[in-house]
Amino acid sequence: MIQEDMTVLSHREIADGIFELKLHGKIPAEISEPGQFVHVRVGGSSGSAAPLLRRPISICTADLGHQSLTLIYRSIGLGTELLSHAVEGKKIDVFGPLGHGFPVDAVPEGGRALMIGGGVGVPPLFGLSQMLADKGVQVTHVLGFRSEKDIFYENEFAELGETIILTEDGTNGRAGRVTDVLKGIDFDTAYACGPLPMLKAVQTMIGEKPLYLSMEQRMGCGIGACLACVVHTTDRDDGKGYRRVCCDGPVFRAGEVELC
Amino acid sequence: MIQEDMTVLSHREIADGIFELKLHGKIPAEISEPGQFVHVRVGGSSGSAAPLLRRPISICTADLGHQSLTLIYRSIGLGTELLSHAVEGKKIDVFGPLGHGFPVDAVPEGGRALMIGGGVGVPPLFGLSQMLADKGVQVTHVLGFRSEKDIFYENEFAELGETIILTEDGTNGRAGRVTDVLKGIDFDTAYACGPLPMLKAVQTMIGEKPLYLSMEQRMGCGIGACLACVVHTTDRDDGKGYRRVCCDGPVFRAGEVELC
Amino acid sequence: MLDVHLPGLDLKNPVMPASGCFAFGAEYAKLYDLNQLGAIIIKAATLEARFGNPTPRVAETPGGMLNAIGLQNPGVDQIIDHELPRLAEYDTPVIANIAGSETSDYVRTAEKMSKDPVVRALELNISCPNVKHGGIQFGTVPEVAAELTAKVKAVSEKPVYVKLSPNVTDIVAMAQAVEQAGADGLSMINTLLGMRIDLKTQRPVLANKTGGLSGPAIKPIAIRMIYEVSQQVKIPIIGMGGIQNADDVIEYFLAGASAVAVGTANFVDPLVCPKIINELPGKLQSMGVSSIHELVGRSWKL
Amino acid sequence: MLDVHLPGLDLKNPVMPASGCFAFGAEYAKLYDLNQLGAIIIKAATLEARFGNPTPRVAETPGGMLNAIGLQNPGVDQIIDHELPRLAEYDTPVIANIAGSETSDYVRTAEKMSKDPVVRALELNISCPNVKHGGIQFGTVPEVAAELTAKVKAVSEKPVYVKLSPNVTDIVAMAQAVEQAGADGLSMINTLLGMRIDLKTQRPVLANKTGGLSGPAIKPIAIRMIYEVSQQVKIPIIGMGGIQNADDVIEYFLAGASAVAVGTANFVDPLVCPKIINELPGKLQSMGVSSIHELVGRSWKL
Ligand SMILES: Cc1cc2nc3c(=O)[nH]c(=O)nc-3n(C[C@H](O)[C@H](O)[C@H](O)COP(=O)(O)OP(=O)(O)OC[C@H]3O[C@@H](n4cnc5c(N)ncnc54)[C@H](O)[C@@H]3O)c2cc1C
Ligand SMILES: Cc1cc2nc3c(=O)[nH]c(=O)nc-3n(C[C@H](O)[C@H](O)[C@H](O)COP(=O)(O)OP(=O)(O)OC[C@H]3O[C@@H](n4cnc5c(N)ncnc54)[C@H](O)[C@@H]3O)c2cc1C
Ligand SMILES: Cc1cc2nc3c(=O)[nH]c(=O)nc-3n(C[C@H](O)[C@H](O)[C@H](O)COP(=O)(O)O)c2cc1C
Ligand SMILES: Cc1cc2nc3c(=O)[nH]c(=O)nc-3n(C[C@H](O)[C@H](O)[C@H](O)COP(=O)(O)O)c2cc1C
Ligand code: FES
Ligand code: FES
Repeated sequence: MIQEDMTVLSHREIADGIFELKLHGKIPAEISEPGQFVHVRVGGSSGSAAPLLRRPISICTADLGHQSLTLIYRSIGLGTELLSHAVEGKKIDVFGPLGHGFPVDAVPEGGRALMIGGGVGVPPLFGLSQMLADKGVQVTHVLGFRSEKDIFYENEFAELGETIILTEDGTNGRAGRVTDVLKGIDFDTAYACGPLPMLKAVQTMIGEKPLYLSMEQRMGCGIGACLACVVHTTDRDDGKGYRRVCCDGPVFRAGEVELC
Repeated sequence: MIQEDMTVLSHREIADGIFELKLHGKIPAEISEPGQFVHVRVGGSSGSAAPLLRRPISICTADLGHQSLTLIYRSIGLGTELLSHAVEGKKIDVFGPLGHGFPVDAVPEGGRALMIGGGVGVPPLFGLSQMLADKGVQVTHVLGFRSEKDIFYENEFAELGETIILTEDGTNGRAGRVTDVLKGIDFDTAYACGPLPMLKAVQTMIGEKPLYLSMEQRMGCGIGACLACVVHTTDRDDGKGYRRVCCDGPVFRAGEVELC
Repeated sequence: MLDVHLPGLDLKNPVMPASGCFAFGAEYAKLYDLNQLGAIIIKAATLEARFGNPTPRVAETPGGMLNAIGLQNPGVDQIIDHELPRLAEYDTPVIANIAGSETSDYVRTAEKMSKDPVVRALELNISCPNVKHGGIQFGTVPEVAAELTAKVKAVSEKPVYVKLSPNVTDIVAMAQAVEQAGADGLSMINTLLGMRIDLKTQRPVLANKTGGLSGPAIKPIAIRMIYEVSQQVKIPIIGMGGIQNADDVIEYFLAGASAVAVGTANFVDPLVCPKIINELPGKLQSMGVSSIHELVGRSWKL
Repeated sequence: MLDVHLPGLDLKNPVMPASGCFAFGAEYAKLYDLNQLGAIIIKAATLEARFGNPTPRVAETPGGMLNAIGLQNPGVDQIIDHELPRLAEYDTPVIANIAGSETSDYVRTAEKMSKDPVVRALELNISCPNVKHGGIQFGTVPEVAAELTAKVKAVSEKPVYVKLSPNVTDIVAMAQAVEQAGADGLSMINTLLGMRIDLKTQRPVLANKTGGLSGPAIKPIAIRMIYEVSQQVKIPIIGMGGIQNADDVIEYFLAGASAVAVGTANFVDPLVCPKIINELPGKLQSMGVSSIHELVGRSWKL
């Protein structure tokens, strides 16, 4: 967990308003699991007051050899819009890696893993899938997007294993939502990242099998100190009664915390 | 008086912490007198809150043919430090030209003009001197700087007419202050721009002859609406009793307003 | 779509420059046609001419600015004789901000001002933090504010909007007091009392030491106050504090404002008022709203 | 050069993380040695455990942020048993922030907390705007604040610093009331009550609707209040509100603070406290100051 000014190696728009940002620095060496995130300060030129807070972005992939990591984000508001203007060679203030990611060991040797992603919930699943595929796990991806123009990394995922693309408006892949296709798929462990309604639907459908979910919450500190990002535990007898998304998560085993 | 995003044509450090910035746009065509200024918004990327206010900077020279103007400024605080990072091709939000400058016609045909400048008060005198020289006025420059490293445009001024450089620490030119050398100089009209103590001393020394002074004040609007930048008139019977530096000035005839 | 109708004010749109940030319009009239504006709130008028405070009068702060102009103005008679005739040329309503040190000053200024045909409403500035006498007191004690409001109402030929100070413990009590005293509307908020110290001189930057904080920094405070007050009063609110764009205007309406004023942002972008007015219809359309009036107080009505 | 000596607190430097922005230190201890800090003000403790408010609990604003955490904490007993022992390992003094809904809660929490040897002083949080009962009232009525202060002083074995709310008409009256009631020092300021409305949902961003505004945006208000209060009380002030760097610390000292706390800036730059502490000696040297204490109140003493 370090704070450093990382250098932009490359930055490109890979789908409509969705950017792939490769950064160079010391943070990659600290990453322990796929699904961890970094906290990015944008527009923080000296004395600039806004945006004040950092923005949490999942680590998509990390390359230890090249000391680099890749983020994929949607330009959606004040901070991400400013970030989208970053140019090659520029420095960006990054704090990370933060939180707990997806447990790679939760899939048995030679087992099957199912990855379910929606929109900008897809990026951390790519790094996860790479690692699982590397250890010989058979990976299946079910990725939902709003429309054809929002799709990214389709080929990259396909190279790792079976990849089912869905769009809500049917402009590419199957029309519909990720939950429409889960029924037929066989797997030992599932991982999901995406909007809350998707996570809820997925949790209901998956039922008993192991499922890990990556959550989002508005954050302050990103390291567990401010209690901005809490979620209730489902177990009412849990000693604390809550978890912090930033440091106890963002990935939780399904059922550990309330989805709301 | 227009507001536009001007393009940076060139930007270089010409003395210690002193920058020359050439900008391209429509504002140059609007300039009526040397000594007018522009109001520059720096770091104003979308939604950025600080610095909020614009910064007043004198127009050094304007080139109508090339639709360009030159500013010379010292990087001294939050805004000018940010400005100093502007790179060629970048856009900068400029509002101007503002205010009333130096009256070029205040020197009789074939007369002599004396220009007295201190520090970053020197730049507007250069544009003035160019125009006076163009109309055949004999120009003399007395320019004071703190130290050798702060001097700029020495040769440029020398090309236009006699130029006496002074440094407070004697590291270049004569040691001392501009007022030390005024005694011997013959002239019809004098123009001065620099720190307030210098303006006061110059006003006392010049006495009866016509003298025009460029003043500084903290500004809000820059166009006369907020009354942030007022100075008292010396004439207690003056109808208004005050002048606004931004629009009635920044150049005043010596004696019109109080120097304090 | 943008027209709003408030006591005394039939506005083609709800956007107006805030008092003290636009003088009497002459300067901005060089940049754009003032007929585009919903209304113009002119600089505070006092009974006699005032020079105001010594300079420096402004200082920048993170996301905001401090000012201590100190009610500089040529006095109500000069304004009526020399400033208002020029504004008569526009079909944009004028709201006259009035201030004073004593109740009697306020009353006489209000009386004179409200008689001028160009003036459609008064904005009673009980909250200017930059004057030594009176001023601030009127704005922080409900009973005192109510009494002043009643006296001004008694002489005014035009509706009276009372401009509230945010430097109080209970803004709702202030609002209710002036409503009961007959105010036709509220203006919220004036500036927050602040200070900046210069590290070089080691003294306050402003000659007046303290000044009024305005700009984006104070927007969350204004929004909270309007949200609270609009639920407790029946009179309309002109909202202000840090408005920079059309989104901010919509946020003010959702909080409970029925019109807005733009102050500091005029200094940042001299064309900000017409820009906002031009952006608003598109924003409303994308929200599926046919009249901006529908948005008033939606954040608590929903 | 940096050491300051206040009631109960002999500090190697005057910089401490503010309550609620540093939890109980465990998280930031992973980033740097907490021994570098002047002191640590821990998260508010209440008599019983509290979960606090629903999420979202934070929202960004221009130059600031809103929070409505709602005093989430494990309760005073858990804090004493599980959090303080870890802090005993450092030679950095701990200041315990205490809060409650009723006077009796405050008194019992203060009593327990002040007995712990790790705790060198209490910070009485009479000003948290994010709790429904009590809280805000204690912080806005001088008599009520004074009574609470006196009762807490009566049971506390350690000096008591009262943390004032800026959401009041007369901050000097509040400060004088708690000084007379026996407060050993003041903390200024807590957050300003604010709100942000989400244009998409058309409702307040925070689940709690209103929240406390902190960060650079509020610095001018804090500076003004400390400037006013420090001239009217004899007890020292821990200053806070928007501090981001060593220059800000010096501005607080010039205004009248004798120590400072850094809140929101920890989220912006997790290493901000040690960075400020390292920058301060150079700044003081360049000002020709041999002890930071010399700067206290210089803006009005000069
Ligand atoms: C653990 C985690 C991982 C994430 N990973 C990614 C990713 O890989 N790619 C991606 O595109 N987005 C990701 N997000 C969402 C991303 O953080 C938000 O889109 C971003 O913060 C929006 O900032 P903004 O300034 O553009 O928007 P604004 O709406 O202007 O932001 C205002 C404030 O709200 C916060 N905020 C807004 N939306 C969210 C959100 N969805 N979650 C948390 N805070 C929010 C911002 O951080 C900021 O403080 C992730 C969020 C979390 C919590
Ligand atoms: C009419 C006029 C013409 C000027 N021309 C030049 C020029 O050609 N070259 C040059 O280097 N400087 C010039 N200045 C001074 C220049 O405006 C300031 O140096 C600059 O505003 C400092 O901004 P900052 O953000 O770097 O400093 P900060 O100290 O961070 O500024 C804080 C605030 O104070 C204001 N301020 C600070 N110093 C001054 C000052 N001296 N005058 C007015 N406002 C100030 C800033 O505008 C800003 O609002 C001129 C000033 C005026 C009024
Ligand atoms: C330079 C300046 C002068 C002001 N003068 C007045 C005034 O004369 N009367 C008044 O009621 N308010 C005055 N105000 C307050 C504004 O009208 C407005 O209420 C406040 O600035 C908040 O809006 P803003 O953040 O958009 O500036 C002044 C504000 C500024 C910045
Ligand atoms: C997330 C957050 C939680 C806070 N919790 C507390 C608290 O528990 N008790 C308290 O007295 N103040 C609390 N505060 C207020 C801070 O201690 C501080 O007074 C205020 O934020 C101003 O300082 P800043 O601008 O540096 O943040 C909290 C502030 C924030 C941002
Ligand atoms: S963001 Fe601060 S505890 Fe999670
Ligand atoms: S800066 Fe506004 S009147 Fe001069």
